[in-house]
Amino acid sequence: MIVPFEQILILAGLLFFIGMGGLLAWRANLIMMLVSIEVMLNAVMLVFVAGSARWGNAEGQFFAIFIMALTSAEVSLALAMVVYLHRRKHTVNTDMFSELKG
Amino acid sequence: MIEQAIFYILAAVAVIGTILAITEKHPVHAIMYLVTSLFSMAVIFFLLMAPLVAAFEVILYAGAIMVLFLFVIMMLDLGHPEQGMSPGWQTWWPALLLSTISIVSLVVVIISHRAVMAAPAAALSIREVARHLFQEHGLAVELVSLQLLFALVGALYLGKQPTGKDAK
Amino acid sequence: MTAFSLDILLFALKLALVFFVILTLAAYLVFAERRVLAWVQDRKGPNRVGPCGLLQPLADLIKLLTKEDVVPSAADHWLFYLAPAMAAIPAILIFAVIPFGAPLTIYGRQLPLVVADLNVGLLFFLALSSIAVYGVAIGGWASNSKYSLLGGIRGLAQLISYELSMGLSLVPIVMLSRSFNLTDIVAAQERVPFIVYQPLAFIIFLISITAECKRIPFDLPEAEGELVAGFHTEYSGMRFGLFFVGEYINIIVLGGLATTFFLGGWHGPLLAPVVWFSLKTLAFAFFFIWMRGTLPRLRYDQLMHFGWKVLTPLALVNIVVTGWWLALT
Amino acid sequence: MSFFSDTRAILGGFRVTLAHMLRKPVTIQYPEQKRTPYPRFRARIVLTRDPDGGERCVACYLCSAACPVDCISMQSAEQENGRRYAAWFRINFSRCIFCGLCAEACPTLAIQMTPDYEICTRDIMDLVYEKEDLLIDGCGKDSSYNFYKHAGIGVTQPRGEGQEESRPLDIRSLLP
Repeated sequence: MIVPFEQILILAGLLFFIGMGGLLAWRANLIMMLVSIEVMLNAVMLVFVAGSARWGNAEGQFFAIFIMALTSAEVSLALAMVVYLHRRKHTVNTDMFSELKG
Repeated sequence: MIEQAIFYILAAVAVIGTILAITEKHPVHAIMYLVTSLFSMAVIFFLLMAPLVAAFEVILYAGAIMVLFLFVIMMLDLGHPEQGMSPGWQTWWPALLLSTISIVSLVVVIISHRAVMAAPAAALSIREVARHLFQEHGLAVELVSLQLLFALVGALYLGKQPTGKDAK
Repeated sequence: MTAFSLDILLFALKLALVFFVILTLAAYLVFAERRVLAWVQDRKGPNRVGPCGLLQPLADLIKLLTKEDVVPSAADHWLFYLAPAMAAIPAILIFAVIPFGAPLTIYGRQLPLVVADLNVGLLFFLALSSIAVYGVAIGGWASNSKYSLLGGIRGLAQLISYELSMGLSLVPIVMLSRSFNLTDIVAAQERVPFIVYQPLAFIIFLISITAECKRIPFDLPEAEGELVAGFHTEYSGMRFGLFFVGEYINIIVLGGLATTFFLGGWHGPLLAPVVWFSLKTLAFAFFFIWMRGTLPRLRYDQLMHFGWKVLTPLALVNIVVTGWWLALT
Repeated sequence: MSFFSDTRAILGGFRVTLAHMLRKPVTIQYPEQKRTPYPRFRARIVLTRDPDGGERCVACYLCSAACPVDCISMQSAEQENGRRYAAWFRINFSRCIFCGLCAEACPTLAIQMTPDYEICTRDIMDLVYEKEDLLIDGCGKDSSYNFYKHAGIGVTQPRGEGQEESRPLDIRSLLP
C-alpha cells in the first residue's frame, strides 16, 4: 500500500458524496444526473481496488471490472433513453416528463 | 515516498475535477473536467497495483462512456447552459448539507476505527487475476456478458425510429 | 550513485532521441506524402526548398509558426486551445510502449530499446488511442461552426466503432503470445511473425488503424468535399499544424504497432534490429500514402455499416477460431 | 461472388497507382524549362502591318464589339485620302481572356494573337497596352494580305487596281 487504507477510503467517500450532492442538485437535467451517477460508481470502484491492494486479493479487481461492464450497459441504455425522450419533447428537463404525476 | 506524493496530487486533482464537473453549468465542460478526474483515478488504480483496472478505466470510462455522453450532447445540441436547467441556490443547499454531513460522519467513523498500517500485500500479476476471474467467477462473467447483450438490444429498440404504421 | 545517474542519463538520452526522431519523421512524412502523391499523379511534388526539396518541412514549419492565429469569436476559447494538444499528445505517448530494437548493452548495463516496458502495453495503446477521440470531438465542437461540428460528430462515431474492431483484432495476438506486454509479443514472433497465423486479424487491424488515423478512405471527419476540412476548419497557424503533425505521428506510431503485432517487430535477418523496425514501419507509412493516392472516400453509412456489420463480426469469428485452434494444438 | 471481384478491383486500383508512381512525371519546371507553344497559341495580342509597311487596322470597331470582356478600345480617324486608321488603340490585358474573338472578327487581319504568353507584371497598370506597344513591324500570320488591295473600294488606289479585281464595268458602254 502506498498510503494508509483509510486515506483512500476518505478519498472514495469524498468522491461518492460529491457525486451524491450533484445528483440531488441536478434533478432537472438528465445528462448531469447520469454524470453524477458515474462519479459515484467510480468512487465505489476505488474502494474495491483499494481493498484488493490492501489484502492482496484479486476479487476487488473483479468487482471493479464488473462495475465497469455494468456501467457501460447502464449508460448505453440511459443515453438511448435520453435520445428517445429528446425526440419526444425536444428537452432533457425531467420536470417536463411528469404526465404520470397524480 | 514519491508514490505517496503522486497519490496526494492525483487525489487532489480527482476531487477538484469532480467538484468542478458537478458545479459546471456547461455539459461539455463538465464532461472534460470529469475526464481529467477519471484520468487521475486511473493512475491511482495503477499505483494500487491494478494496471488492468487502470487501463480499462481509461478505455471504458474516458474512452467510451464519456465519449458517448459527449456524442449525445453534441448530437442533441444540449450545450446551452442559458436555457436554464441548472440548479439554483435553493436546490444546491440541501444537497450540500446532506453531502457535508455524510462526508463528516464518514471521516469520523474511519478515523475512530483507525487500524494499524497493513503490511504491503504482494502485487498480483495479470495472468493470476485472469485465472481467478475465469476459473472461479465464470458464471459472473457470463451474466455480465448477457446483461451487455440485453443492454444492446434495449438500446437498439429505444433508438429505433418509428417507421410505417407505428409513426403517428 | 554513479550507476544510478548513468541509468538516468541513458534513459534521458533515449527519451530525447525517440522524441526527436518521431517529430522529425512526422515532418518528413508530410514531405514524403506530398512527393509520393505527386508521383502517383504524374507530377514532381515540392522540390524547390533545398536539394530535392528536402528542407520543405522546415519551410512549412516556419510558415505555420508565423501565421496569424485566428480564433473565432464565438468559439469556446479554452477547449479550442486545448483540442490540438489533445489530438497530438496521445499519439506521441503511444510510442512509449513500442519496442523498437533489441536491448542494447552499453558500459556493461542493459538498455532496453523501449521507453516504458509496461506489462499492460497493449491496453495502454488502446486506452490512449481512445483518448485521441477527444481532440477531434472537442476541436469540432469548440469551433462553433457547422462544418466543424459535423466533422467532430463523425469523428466520434467513426473512431469509437473502429476502435472496437481494432481491439478485437488484437485479442488473437494476445492469445498467441500469452501477454499484454509488447516486448513479449515481439519475443514470441522470433521465428514466425504472427501475420502468418493471423492474416485475417492483420487485415482487420490494418483497416481499423486506417480509420483510426482518419486517413483516406476513412477521412470522413475532415472530408474536404463535403465539410471543407471538418473538425479543423476553423483552425489556423500552428494549432492546425498540431492537428496535422498529430495525424502523421499517428501514422508512424500505428505503423510501428502493426509491425510489432504482426510483422515480428525488430526481428529480421542480416540488418540491425532498429533498421528492420524502421523499414517495416516506413513500409506501413508508404502503404498509407499509396492508399491515399488510390482509394476514394467512403460514404458515411457505408463506413458505419462496414465497421459494425463486417469488421466486428469477422474479428469475433477470428477470436473463436483462434481459441479452437489453440485448444486443439 | 462479389467479394472476390471487389477485392480484385481494389487491388487493380493499387496496381494502377503503383504503375503511375514509377512513370516519369509530365511536369514542366516552368521558369527554367519553357514549353514551346504552337504557332496558333492564343496569347499576347499584336497589331500587324500590311506588306507595304502601313498599318492594317482600319478602326472598324469590330474587335471591340466582339470582345466579350470589353478590353479593347480605340478612336477612329481618317486620312485625307479616306484611309481609316486608329488614332489611339488600347488593349487592357488585365481584362483580356485570350478568347481570340477579336482576331476572328478582324476583317483586315490587323489584330492577331501571338504565342508570347509571359506578359505578367507586378504593376497592373503596365498591362494596359497602347497602340505603340501593340504595333509590330511584321505582317503576322498572312504576310501577303493587304486589305485595301482586296477591298474593292477606291481609297488608296483607283478602283480595279487591286488584286484579283477586275476593272469596274462601265455601264454606260452598254448604252445604245
